[in-house]
Amino acid sequence: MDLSFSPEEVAFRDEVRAFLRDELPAELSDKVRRGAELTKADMERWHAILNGRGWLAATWPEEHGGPGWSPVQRHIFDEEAALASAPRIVPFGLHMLGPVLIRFGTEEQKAQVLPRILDGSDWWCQGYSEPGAGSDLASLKARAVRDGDEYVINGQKTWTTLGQHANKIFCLLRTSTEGKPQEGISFVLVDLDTPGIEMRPIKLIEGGHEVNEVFFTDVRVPVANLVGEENKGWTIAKFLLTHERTNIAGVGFSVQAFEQLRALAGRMRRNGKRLIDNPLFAARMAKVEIDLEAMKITNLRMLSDARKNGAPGPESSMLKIKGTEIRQELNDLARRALGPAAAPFPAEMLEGNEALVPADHARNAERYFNNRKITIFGGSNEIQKNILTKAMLEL
Amino acid sequence: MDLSFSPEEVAFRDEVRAFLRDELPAELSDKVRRGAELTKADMERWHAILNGRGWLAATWPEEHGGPGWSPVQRHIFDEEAALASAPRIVPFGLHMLGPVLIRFGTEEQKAQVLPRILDGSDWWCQGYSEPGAGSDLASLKARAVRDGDEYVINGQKTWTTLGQHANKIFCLLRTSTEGKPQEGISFVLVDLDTPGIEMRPIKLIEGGHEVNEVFFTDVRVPVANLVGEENKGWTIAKFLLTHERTNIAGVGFSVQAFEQLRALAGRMRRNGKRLIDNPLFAARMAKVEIDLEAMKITNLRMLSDARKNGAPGPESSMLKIKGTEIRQELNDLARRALGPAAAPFPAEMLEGNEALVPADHARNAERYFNNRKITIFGGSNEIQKNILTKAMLEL
Amino acid sequence: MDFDVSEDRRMLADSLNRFLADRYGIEHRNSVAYDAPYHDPDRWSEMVELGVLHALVPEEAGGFGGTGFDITVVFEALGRALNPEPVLAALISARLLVAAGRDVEDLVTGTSRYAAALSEPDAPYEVEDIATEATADGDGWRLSGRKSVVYGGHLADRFLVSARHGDGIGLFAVNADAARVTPYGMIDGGGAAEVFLDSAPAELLMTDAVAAIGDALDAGALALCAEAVGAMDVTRDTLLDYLRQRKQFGRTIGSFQALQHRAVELAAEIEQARSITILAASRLGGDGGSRTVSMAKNLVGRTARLVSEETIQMHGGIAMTWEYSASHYAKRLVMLDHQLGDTDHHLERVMAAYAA
Amino acid sequence: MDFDVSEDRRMLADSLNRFLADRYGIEHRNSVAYDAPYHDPDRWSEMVELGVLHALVPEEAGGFGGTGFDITVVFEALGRALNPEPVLAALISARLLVAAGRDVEDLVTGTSRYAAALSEPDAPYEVEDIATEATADGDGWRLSGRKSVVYGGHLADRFLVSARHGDGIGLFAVNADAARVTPYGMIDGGGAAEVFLDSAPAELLMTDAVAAIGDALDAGALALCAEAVGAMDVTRDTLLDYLRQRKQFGRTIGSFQALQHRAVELAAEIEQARSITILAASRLGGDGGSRTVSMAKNLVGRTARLVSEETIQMHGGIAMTWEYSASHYAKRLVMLDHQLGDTDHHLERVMAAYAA
Repeated sequence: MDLSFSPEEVAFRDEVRAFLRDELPAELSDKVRRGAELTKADMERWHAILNGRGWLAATWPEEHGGPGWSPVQRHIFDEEAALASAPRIVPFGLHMLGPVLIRFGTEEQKAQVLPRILDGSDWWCQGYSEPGAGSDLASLKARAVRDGDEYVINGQKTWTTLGQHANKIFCLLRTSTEGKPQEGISFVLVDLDTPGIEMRPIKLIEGGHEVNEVFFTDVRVPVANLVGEENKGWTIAKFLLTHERTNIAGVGFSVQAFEQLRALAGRMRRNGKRLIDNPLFAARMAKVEIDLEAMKITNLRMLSDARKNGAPGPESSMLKIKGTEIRQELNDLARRALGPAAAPFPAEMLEGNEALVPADHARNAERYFNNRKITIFGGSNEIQKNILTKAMLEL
Repeated sequence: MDLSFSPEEVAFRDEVRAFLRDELPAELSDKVRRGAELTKADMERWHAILNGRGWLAATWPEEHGGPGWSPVQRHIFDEEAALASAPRIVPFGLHMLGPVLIRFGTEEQKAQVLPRILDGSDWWCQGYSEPGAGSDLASLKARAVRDGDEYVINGQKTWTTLGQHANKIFCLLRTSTEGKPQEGISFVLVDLDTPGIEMRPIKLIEGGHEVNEVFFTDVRVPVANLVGEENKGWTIAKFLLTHERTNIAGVGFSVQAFEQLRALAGRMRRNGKRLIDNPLFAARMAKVEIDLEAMKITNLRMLSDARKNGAPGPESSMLKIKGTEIRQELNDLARRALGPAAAPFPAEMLEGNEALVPADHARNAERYFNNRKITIFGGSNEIQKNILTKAMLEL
Repeated sequence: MDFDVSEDRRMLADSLNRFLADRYGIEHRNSVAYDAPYHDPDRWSEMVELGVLHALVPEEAGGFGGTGFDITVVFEALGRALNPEPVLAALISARLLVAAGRDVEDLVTGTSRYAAALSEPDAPYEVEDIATEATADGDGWRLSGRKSVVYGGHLADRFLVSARHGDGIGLFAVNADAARVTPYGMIDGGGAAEVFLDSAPAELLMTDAVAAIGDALDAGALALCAEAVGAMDVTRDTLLDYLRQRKQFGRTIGSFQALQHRAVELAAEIEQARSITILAASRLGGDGGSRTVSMAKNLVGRTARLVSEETIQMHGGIAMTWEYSASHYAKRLVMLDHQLGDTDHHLERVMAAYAA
Repeated sequence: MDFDVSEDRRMLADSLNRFLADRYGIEHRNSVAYDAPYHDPDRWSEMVELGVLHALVPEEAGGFGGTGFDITVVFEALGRALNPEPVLAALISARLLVAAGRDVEDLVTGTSRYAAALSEPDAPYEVEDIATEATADGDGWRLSGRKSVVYGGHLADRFLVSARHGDGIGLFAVNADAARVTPYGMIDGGGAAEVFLDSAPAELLMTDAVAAIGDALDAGALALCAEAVGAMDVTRDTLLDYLRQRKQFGRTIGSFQALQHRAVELAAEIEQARSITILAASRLGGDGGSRTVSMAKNLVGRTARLVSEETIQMHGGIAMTWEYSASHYAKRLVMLDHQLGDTDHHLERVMAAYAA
């Protein structure tokens, strides 16, 4: 049992730190620290910087342009990037479609699509959920009907994150209504410029525009855009759900959030004392700090298992559940810490002559509400518990 | 909206207080305060005192010897009795069998059984649960087979509380295996002196003897001992489960436990201060005090509804759930408050020359463990939640 | 003991609920609540005519209410409709003016609009620990300091301001045009303002205002509890409807036992929150009133957060959207805890009794 | 980074687990744990021969371990078997003796039995805030005071006692026959004693013992965490087996989603408890070691209560009975929090860093 990093891992961490210190633009890290919205250009800029260093596609094998990192190296990079307030990687092309194509795509698809993800030519988004198929993806209805060497697509997708920036979408579509619901689903690539596609913004609870609805009306795409076999898309969907995703526990986010919380609670005042000196508040902080310290080790233990056993087991569900609970608790504490100053709309607070709170804290209530999503999206925590149940009770 | 008692209710409360002051033996209230075990004679003594005053059968109508109290009067009596550390009423004859016979019994059964409950001639216990039928009572297997004008009973009952003191038992028994499982159950009175009955103690988690197993081998009882119709016992079981039971929220117990906790936390010391001055402990105490204050009103609101609408609705499940949670939290805090002194076996703590803690606190860990039962017995809190679900979601 | 609402109050509640449902429904509410001036003058006049403000003031001061139960009846209705109008500012101001022996006729008729400017950046929930200073200036006074997140401050003609003078904490009136007022909207709808006082001329209303401010804040906290109870009732009903109707995996999601148990736990907690609010209303201004209000604000704060978070979680994505009404209820239920003392602030007030 | 247990430690764990399963199973355990003298001398000798005590002491002091991971390996095995023997008393005593530069040969070979008498009725978890007094008496010392709930005190030949003298807190050795010792059994099994010192002759081991006591208590708290992790693993497995097998309403109760979700939440929390215990073991005696042990004791205390209560609740009545092994695990898991500082005590130690 040895919890320290190997000399190679320490060297790697130092390399990452130096890179972040030298290459991460201050405008970007400032925005991240403040919780401000990143523009499309901001995200593309950071992708380009990482790509220049060969570090963009952390989960890809080297032959396709990945850095060939071990799980521990990926963990180190994620944690350092979060501590440096680097923008997160937009995952749809890099962490989702990329691994899918590498596993299921034809050589031609890989050659066409992967380089354009790396160099930023394409921005992919995801067409999975539908209004009637959220947690129960197998019940999706949007259909692709074969017509010669084209599919004709009709239906609706929703919760398409950052779709407003995308020029491509990968979709799960129904290609057959026979057999079990899972059996007639296919994974298809679609160009968003194709006639018949309309994307509409969904305004979220806190007022932001992050997700979209996508409507397909007689949209024609070549059959060559099918990934894997027809009607076998469910295999790909499951691969993505249980695939070892980078940073599923979100430890980096939480570490960053805890440091911000600690600073905030040292600054806000209640009854003539710093909030951090209030025992009730400090007790909550200490509890979540403890949970987070444990989470770091749980994360490393499971990475270490994954390295040994190949595929990650249901443990990734555990990481998702506890990791998101910790992040939400941190968001909750930051919101509380602000007191009444949490309530004014952030834009108005910042644009007035006198800011109510430091710029890097203005968005804490917004972030709290927006991050209610992390226990819902990507397989809700209830779904994760069902997955764990199956594994643990051997049902 | 008026939360004060009416002048009549205030007068009644004063009458109850005077009665308790004058008639409740100090030996009994001391034992209750210490959490010491009451002997059979102790319980019989208190029953006799109450019966002398006509207050023993709080839930019975006047014609059968009840006091004819309103729900609010019953509540007042329960709360005052708890505050005075009176022993609780042994419920099996008085709150369970009595109301059942009054509702479902023949005139002969009422005339034979009810007076003997009041005057203490009979001590009833309950034969409901079986090893394979706990929460799922309908699956019970102990059977009564008709043979002329007798039933022949075979099978096993369990969790028979205070069965060691009883001379009678009322049982749910299977009289038919046809139809739905609920449909073949009958409610039968059995004399424990009948040949073929064996009662064995069950030792509980904390070491106490409170419940028993009862084994029936070819036990013959007259068919006249059937209550209600044959195969309709489920109706009676349901009547008992949803019947407006006195004090289901246990507010009186909790009020008493809170006062004891407050005294204890004022006496125990940590870091040179009273425990009650420790903000983390005081915060927990305050939270449960608040929950309890709310519970008192919730209880009164539901009593008031019951008075107006007759039958209590699923609200009694709500009272059971929250009421037991509050009691368990109070038990938990009292256990914590004792620190290391909670761990020695109480008998040994008290019998040594120097007591570790005051006698009225010695049994706090025992009580904590024993009271894990209150969320399990009498329809577990999970079953209560199922009942509430049916009512609220109209399933 | 009687848990029925009196006939008068029931009539007020009915007419207010009907008015809000008909004339201030959720779509209209959202259009008002999130855009300056966060206020609909016409609807506001109609609400005043219905007697919303009169109900908050005792008869001897020209109203027809002012007790704890009058306050809860009004605010429960406002909470059900998520109403963004500045009734809370009027309640607190009226209570302060009555305590100061001032006339509240112009307030209850809607002729003048007051806001209580008590909170400060470094003393968000505290009455006494404030920095705003009052200096005597001839017959009058001048105030300097900053009052922060003044609810209703975006609309006020006149501010009731707490400030320290030589001998303690006094209450002063400042005309809005004597202060620099920066209005803004709130994440949960409605408006407030920063109020900057730079030697602003002020009228002294009370030299020792600590008790009066405490009482007014108790009334305000009780009002927020009732508002939350109203909003929680609606939220729970929305959730239960959704559980009954929404299908996933070929069944209504309400048939999943894990969700069932969470939904009924939530419903039980709402009943507890209602109970403690009733108790606090019955004791407002009387023995133990202040501590009971703190009990209520703590329990309601805990419950409202639970209801908000669980409602979003059990709905899934839909309750994350602006379009779905439950998201606005969820925001209000959480942000209520940031007004007039959060759960910890009030828990500490409850704990204070143990120190004796 | 490497989460594998070293070969040596794995061998010790295997042989200890095997010994405890074969020779100290739950029925034997219960017969020993709840009746005086709460101790099985023969089995204890066998455990000592296996190296249980040597593993707790560093090589330079005659053992073959003494690091955080040595401690956790031993106590996890003890926890799995719910072993009632006084290994914790030996660990704490050995750590104190080594710090005092004393020989521990007689301790690790089982020749002498020590117990650390540190806790007092009014200072149950505190090192410094104690009342026991030491007075110089010729070459030696005399101690007066009362030490409370001294684990292993029912068997000890010699007590290591903390007491205040003119200059602070010292550590003293007192022979058992010089004290009045009242032994008793514990609700969760095993024994302890009250130790009354009435001018008892004592040998001074350390004049300033605060740091050494702190370190020994850290090691003890870590041991309790590992014991809890072992006991929780067994308890979870018992629960999962029961959920798979027990039928109600015609289905296994493990098919009810409400129970499923609670069971997996519990399992996830146990993994968290294991993780923080590993972290605390890795830091014991080093930078931040004491704070990390407190983190572990807090999280383990929270988790152990949850596991205990949920296990009883999900079993229903059966786990309320003495006959069913889970009830004994449940008791131990709760009562662990009453030893060497409860969840609040350790949370406050974690919070202390924020005050800076």
